[in-house]
Amino acid sequence: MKIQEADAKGLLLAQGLPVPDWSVAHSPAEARAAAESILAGGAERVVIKAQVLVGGRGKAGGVKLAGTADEAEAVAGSILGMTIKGITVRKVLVAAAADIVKEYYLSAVLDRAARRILLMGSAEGGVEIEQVAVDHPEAIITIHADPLLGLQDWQARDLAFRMGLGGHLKAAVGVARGLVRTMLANDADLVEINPLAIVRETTTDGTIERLVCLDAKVTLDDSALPRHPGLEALRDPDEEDPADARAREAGISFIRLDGTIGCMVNGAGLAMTTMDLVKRAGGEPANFLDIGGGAKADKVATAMALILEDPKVSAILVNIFGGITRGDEVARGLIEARARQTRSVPMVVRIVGTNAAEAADLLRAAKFETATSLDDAAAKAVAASRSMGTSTGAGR
Amino acid sequence: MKIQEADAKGLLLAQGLPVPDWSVAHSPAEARAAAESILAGGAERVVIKAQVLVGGRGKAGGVKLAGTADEAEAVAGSILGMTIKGITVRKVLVAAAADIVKEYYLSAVLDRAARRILLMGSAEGGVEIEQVAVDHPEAIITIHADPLLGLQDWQARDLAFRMGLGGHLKAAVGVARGLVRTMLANDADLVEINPLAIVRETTTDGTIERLVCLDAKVTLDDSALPRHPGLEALRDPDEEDPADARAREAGISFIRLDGTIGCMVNGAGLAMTTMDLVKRAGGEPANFLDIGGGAKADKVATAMALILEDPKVSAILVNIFGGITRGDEVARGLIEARARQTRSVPMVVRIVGTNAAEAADLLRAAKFETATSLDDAAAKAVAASRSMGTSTGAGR
Amino acid sequence: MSILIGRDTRLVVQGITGREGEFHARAMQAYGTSIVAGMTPGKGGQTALDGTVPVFDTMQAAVRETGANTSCIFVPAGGAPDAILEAVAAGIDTIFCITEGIPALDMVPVVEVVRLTGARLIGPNCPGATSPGQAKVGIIPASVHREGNVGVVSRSGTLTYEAVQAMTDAGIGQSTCVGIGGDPVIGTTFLDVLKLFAADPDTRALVLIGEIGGAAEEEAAAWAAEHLRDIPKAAFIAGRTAPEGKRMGHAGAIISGGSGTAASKVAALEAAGFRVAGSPTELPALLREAGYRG
Amino acid sequence: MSILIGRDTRLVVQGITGREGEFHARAMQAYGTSIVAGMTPGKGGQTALDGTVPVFDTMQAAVRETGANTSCIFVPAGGAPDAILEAVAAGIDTIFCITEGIPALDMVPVVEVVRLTGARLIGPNCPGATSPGQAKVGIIPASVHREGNVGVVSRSGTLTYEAVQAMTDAGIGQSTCVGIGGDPVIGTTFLDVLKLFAADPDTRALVLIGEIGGAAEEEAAAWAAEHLRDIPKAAFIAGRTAPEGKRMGHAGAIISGGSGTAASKVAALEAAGFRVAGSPTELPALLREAGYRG
Repeated sequence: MKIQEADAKGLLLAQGLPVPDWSVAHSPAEARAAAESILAGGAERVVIKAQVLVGGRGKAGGVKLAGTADEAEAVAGSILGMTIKGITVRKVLVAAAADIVKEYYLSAVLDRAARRILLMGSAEGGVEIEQVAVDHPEAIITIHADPLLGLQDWQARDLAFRMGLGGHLKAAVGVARGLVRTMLANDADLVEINPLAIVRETTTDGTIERLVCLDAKVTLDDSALPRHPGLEALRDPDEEDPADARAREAGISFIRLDGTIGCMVNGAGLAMTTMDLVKRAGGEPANFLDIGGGAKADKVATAMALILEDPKVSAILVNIFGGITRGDEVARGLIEARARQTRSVPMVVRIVGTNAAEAADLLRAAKFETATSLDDAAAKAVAASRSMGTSTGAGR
Repeated sequence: MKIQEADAKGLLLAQGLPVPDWSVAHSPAEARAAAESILAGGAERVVIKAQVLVGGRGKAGGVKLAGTADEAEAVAGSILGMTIKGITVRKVLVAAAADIVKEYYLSAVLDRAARRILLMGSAEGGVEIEQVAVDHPEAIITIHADPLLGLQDWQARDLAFRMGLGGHLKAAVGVARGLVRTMLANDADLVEINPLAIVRETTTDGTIERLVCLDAKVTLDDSALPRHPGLEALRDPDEEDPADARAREAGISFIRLDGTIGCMVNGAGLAMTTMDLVKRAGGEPANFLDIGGGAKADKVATAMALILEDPKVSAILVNIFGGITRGDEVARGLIEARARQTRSVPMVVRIVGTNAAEAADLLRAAKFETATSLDDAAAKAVAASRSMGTSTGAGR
Repeated sequence: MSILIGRDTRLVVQGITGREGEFHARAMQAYGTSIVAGMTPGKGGQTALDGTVPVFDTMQAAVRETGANTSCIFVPAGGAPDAILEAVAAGIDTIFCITEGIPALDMVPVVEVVRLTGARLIGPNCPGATSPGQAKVGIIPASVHREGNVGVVSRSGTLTYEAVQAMTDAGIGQSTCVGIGGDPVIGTTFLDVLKLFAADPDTRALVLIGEIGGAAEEEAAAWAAEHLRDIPKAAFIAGRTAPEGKRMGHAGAIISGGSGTAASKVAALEAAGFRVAGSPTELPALLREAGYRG
Repeated sequence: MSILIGRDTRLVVQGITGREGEFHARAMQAYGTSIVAGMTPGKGGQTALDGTVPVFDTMQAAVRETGANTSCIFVPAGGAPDAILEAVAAGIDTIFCITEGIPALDMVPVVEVVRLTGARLIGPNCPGATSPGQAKVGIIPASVHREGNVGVVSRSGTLTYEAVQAMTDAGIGQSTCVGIGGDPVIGTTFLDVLKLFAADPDTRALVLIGEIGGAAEEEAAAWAAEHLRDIPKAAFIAGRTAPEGKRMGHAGAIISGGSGTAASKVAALEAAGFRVAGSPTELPALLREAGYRG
């Protein structure tokens, strides 16, 4: 699960990391009030950043500076409501604009291949790390936290020295350890600071330089959310498709795509394979849908409803290889779902494995079109979609 | 550092362990008030326990029951002020008397030989574990917490089953893990629950049995106290000899003994050896005193003052083998201390190792009696004590 | 012969008294797997599977009393990492963890301990393994198998069944089928399994079933290119048409940048001599084309 | 020959720019120890000991640039466990930790990591070791030593100096003197050192200096009884007159029950063929009585 920058900063702050103050504004007026307070505190300018869960908001014009409260209100007004990669901006973060001396990149990520937490740092901060990886791979410093002891101080120092942060050693060690702590405390897959920056600050004792986290990106391990009830609240309903939310609540993996053939499959690998075969047969999948293991009739009905909500869907392919999942349960769910459905779409059903015979009896009685091989099922679904496609095409 | 039962219970409670409520009373009136509140809460009797840092308080009459507030006041009055193994009781713990079904023993201790945390449990609780170890060693169940992962749940379950706590598995696992957590959170050498007890409790739903910690003993690692400022406050000034406190503040290891020859040595092993040789030469050491490494003149002066405070001391043996410690620094400290001292006691000084020659010059100029070998020094000190012993003996 | 499990397997089922554990234990026993013990804390002294299997409170007791050497874990996600560590400490050689939904970071220290002790963990979130005619551990439906000499390794669940069924239907039997699991942090990789197959005299051909995401297939292919040159090999990669940047279920199939794509996996496998199928149903024909005569 | 340190020792001093670190590094260098590097985070690029020793920010760099194989740690207690782990990770074989006051529980995972990696840690809270005429690592005063063939092992600091000085005064030299440290959790025990001495052809007699508390002396004696029968052996145990139940400094000498007493240690050592001295000054004579002719 991705969370917004402001929430990610909150998690970092809770682990004692140096994150400058921020406010979240849902309207230009709120942004103006936040800016007024920040400017009154001595800041010369404020930065206003769109809060969306997609990258590239800077390029899209979602990050802007303002020198006065008036300007902040206007800038916030221009950002709120804009669309970035299909997401409507509904809130902005307002913070004092930092006087940046130098920008760095630092992240902690679960390295699946090494089966350890990987710390990744670079003196080339503020730009996309993927681009740095392509242009200057040698500029990326990596170190694996010990799988049993966690990140050791010496590892953090080593990273800091190699990133060129030897002059801010203690602070850099604190940030590196804090990232890992944030990761472990919240079961995050990724905790990323970009930029981590040395900024100039004016205090009563004069100008000082310190290391601060200017941006933050955290993604959470969905499997661990049940044990972090507080984190579930950070899910942003503004950015979640209502269909996604329903799928999630039903325990279904669902991703809407652009094609016309709805797919209902058990198992992620088999679901992708089914999509591949639909495409191979000349069709386009309308979705990825994995009903998971041991799915019961009501889950099947929910899955069917999710597929049928998409007006583009002109045929449905059900492919179930029963292991834990019992074929007859799925068949019953399909029959029930069809009884309730308002839109008539051709359906090709293939159920093999556990209780396949019982399923076949039920499906035959209910007059479903069935298939035995997966290739055959894909071909039949594509053919059905084509015949429907003509009619719906005519209807448009 | 040992801490009182009530403080130990506080540390357990902070880690979520099941510890029944308690109060601490410094006077019979306070004990009465506590008992009144506990009896009003539905308890049939209260237990009143002397808070002293020595074992065997039960046998000594320091633990008693009371059925009424009057009785509690009287019992507290009889315990407060009593002397247990030389310690005057200045406070008591007051709690509801538990309805005990069965008592167990459970502790977590640092096992130096194995270099791991050892969990030790027994179904023979409520008695001294040392006695169980002698009478029924097979009744003691041990398991080492993993040195990298800590105590695993399966280890705690294994311990619980073998202790006969399978009927309270979840609670027993919670307590075992809690002991290790308490140990790690506070840098304790030992966390002991004796008895850990299954008690019968009456609730609105009827009678239930649950596992609770009825007593608690915690000793803390002195080396780690600097990083636990809150724990230093648990040191009980009532039970610490003022000389011990001064020694501790000066960084000196000091233990008063019954003999007549004061010893000032650098290094614990050498200090014990010096005591051994004093005894071998026919004398009795008045103390163990290790001034530590790199001792400066002022520390030497403090050590001298500690030794001279003991009226039994009739001779002093100073034995310094300079390594980090510089002999001339010690010699200067001795000269300074002698100038200030009000009581005249013969002193034999042996300084070898680093800067021994400079030390010898200083001591010669100041007319100290010196010795070169340790055996010789011990013999001279015993002889000096004997000649003094006659005179002080006559003076009594 | 076979890998991981076979006639010598003496299985203990951790969580045998749970609904899932009991259901699948029964199926394993029906297949002929020697289930010597069950383990559920607090149920020690009872029996399972109609009195045929003694249940123990601890793995230590289960191993001591029955000589179990393999375990299969059906414990819920919260307790599964602990169950793995208990199996390791009790001296179990081969541990299958079927449990899904274990938080990934919980597995980081566990796989390290497994590595340090030299035990083998398959999974978590894996369907288990079957050595047809000898033993079946996990949840792969017995009906898909046939005795033979092709080693199958896959990171998917039902896709594995599909592929194995296709082979069986075509008369091609398997030495062992292994599902390594699709979680982010797993105990045994494609490469590990290929090494085991390479050392098994009864495995005379290989089928690898991969997915988009990660580089485990590429890593395995690189090793196979060097060490498994002379053995017929076929493969299938799921997700060729999955759009970039979309997460396809918790198999963890994420495409990022140029690595982990179906194209890169197919290329690596083909370079290593695998014939890569466009559909699982093509695998039998490709094996035959590659020279397999089983 | 010698054990732990010798002519091949290439030493890196961790914390070389601190007061203690610099003072003792200078003494070690003066003794002839080859100090190839110093290490203090943030002081990388500087030099120490009058320009003779390069200082590095990390142990990795120190080892890479200088081939250091041994380290000596003078880092404060808060950072010392990390310093040990850094030395281990950098590939140092032999690590002496002089630092005192490290919380005991901090050392539990550290000694386990050291054990798992096969490195050797001496200490913490130890005075170090000297192989007279070859190298000195730590804080034992150089003046007490003399070249020879007696191996000395002790858990005390100044008591070791006393005993070694007595031997030197009597004309008996040492192969290596090792102070293992008096902390609750240490890396190397009496037994470990005896095993090293047993394998050293130039060690022809042994002196063990123990203290009350624990059972490390008894454990070492039991091994010596079997494996070191034919070598002259003498010992001294401090604390014969210490009252029970009193804690004598942080050497951790606690007497509890019947174990760890001076009497039990003396008995175990005598049973193993050690001649046990009543005073450190008697050690030379006892060695000669035991047949030592060095």
